[in-house]
Amino acid sequence: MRVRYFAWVRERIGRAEEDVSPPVDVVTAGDLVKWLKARDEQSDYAFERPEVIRIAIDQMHVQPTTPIAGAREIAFFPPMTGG
Amino acid sequence: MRVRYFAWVRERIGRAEEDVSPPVDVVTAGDLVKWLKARDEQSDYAFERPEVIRIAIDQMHVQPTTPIAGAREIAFFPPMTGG
Amino acid sequence: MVVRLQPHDFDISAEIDQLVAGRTDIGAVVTFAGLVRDMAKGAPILDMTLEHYPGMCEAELERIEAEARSRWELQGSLILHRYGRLTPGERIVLVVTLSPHRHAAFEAAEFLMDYLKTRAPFWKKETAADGTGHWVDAREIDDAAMARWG
Amino acid sequence: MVVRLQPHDFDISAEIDQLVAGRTDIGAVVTFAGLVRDMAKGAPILDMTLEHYPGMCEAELERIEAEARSRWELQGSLILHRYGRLTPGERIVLVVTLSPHRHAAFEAAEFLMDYLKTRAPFWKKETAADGTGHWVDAREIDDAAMARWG
Repeated sequence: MRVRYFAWVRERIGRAEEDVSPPVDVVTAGDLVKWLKARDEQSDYAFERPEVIRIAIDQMHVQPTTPIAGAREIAFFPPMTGG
Repeated sequence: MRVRYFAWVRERIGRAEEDVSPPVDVVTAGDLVKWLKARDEQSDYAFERPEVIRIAIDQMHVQPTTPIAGAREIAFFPPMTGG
Repeated sequence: MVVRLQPHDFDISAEIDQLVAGRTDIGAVVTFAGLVRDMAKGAPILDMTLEHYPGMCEAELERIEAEARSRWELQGSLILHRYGRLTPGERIVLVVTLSPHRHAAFEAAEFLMDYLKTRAPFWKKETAADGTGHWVDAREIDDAAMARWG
Repeated sequence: MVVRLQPHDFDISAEIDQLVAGRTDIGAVVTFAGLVRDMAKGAPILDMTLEHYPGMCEAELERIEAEARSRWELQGSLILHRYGRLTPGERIVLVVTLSPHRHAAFEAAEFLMDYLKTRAPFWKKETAADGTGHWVDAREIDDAAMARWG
């Protein structure tokens, strides 16, 4: 599954996107955050406050409790500041 | 004192402005409406519903109870419909 | 803070540009433009003539603008109103507000329009399809809109 | 109903003209333009870079616009947002709403801006006077502004 990062999440992780293959016990978007966070130092820094991270699955806003099964693209980013 | 009329008040009276010299017992703007209304048929028609007539003294909105002493210009017109 | 009455049309971008004029401290620009609609009370109209009270109109619009300035943090504003004959689709009025904050700009623009509608001495006469002229009635909804500003 | 993302500037009059395009049934046109301010949290900024999520941005803005259409009687609307590097005084975003009634046009424009601020995937990074970059923090006031629409 394709994972994308934006703004300071992207900067902290050090890349804009990647393909990941999480284990089967990663069921929800929130599980994926925890799994990514545990990978390495940059990811731990990017997700240091998981509660502020916003998540989109296939370009729709979702909650951390949303299951990721079937998702093609999951994005992680800070609260938005457009307008 | 100069009196001015606008919109359908002007059309009904048949002139845009005139100089009038009301008697001393015409104290308020409302008194002036009554005095003008009593003059002739056109004025009676223009002021047939005095309660809808708006009044300005020296280009400021006033109430019928406002005294007219010292006024240079008094205007009568229907409720406004700009914008 | 600008008030202008004129018979001719205006360009919204040009009016904004003049107000902003090289400033870099403005965060929000709200504009309202009112247009002549082709129907009145369900019947088509050919045109509309706007009568106004010269002198008082400018004075009243300036009072309305001063009131808006005292209520909201405005960095500039414009009230531009046309008079004379206008046909459907033409612009009648433009209000522009500039503020550091969008909510203030929105509220002030709506306030200016609500006050203008009920206090600025303008009167509209519409020409119906049969050529007869009809003075537009003041709408109670406009009084209600103004009343909510307290 | 139009959504557009672009790096280059826009002309407000031209955008309005395209939406109105010869129609004579429109009564009210409201526009909101957001500009880059020269100060952030009391300190001057040199420029700002807008990052966005291509694809989701357009989709989200279209969802926001559809929501506005379902709530108000709109005859047309535009959401135009720039991305890339912008300097103080430059336009960032334009919202336009067309309606027979001014109150609907005002409310819908403010709604579009409130929703856009909190739901459209854009992020601003400002460059301070010393050349360092700082991501703009989301403001709680924007969440509160959106919450009032229920």
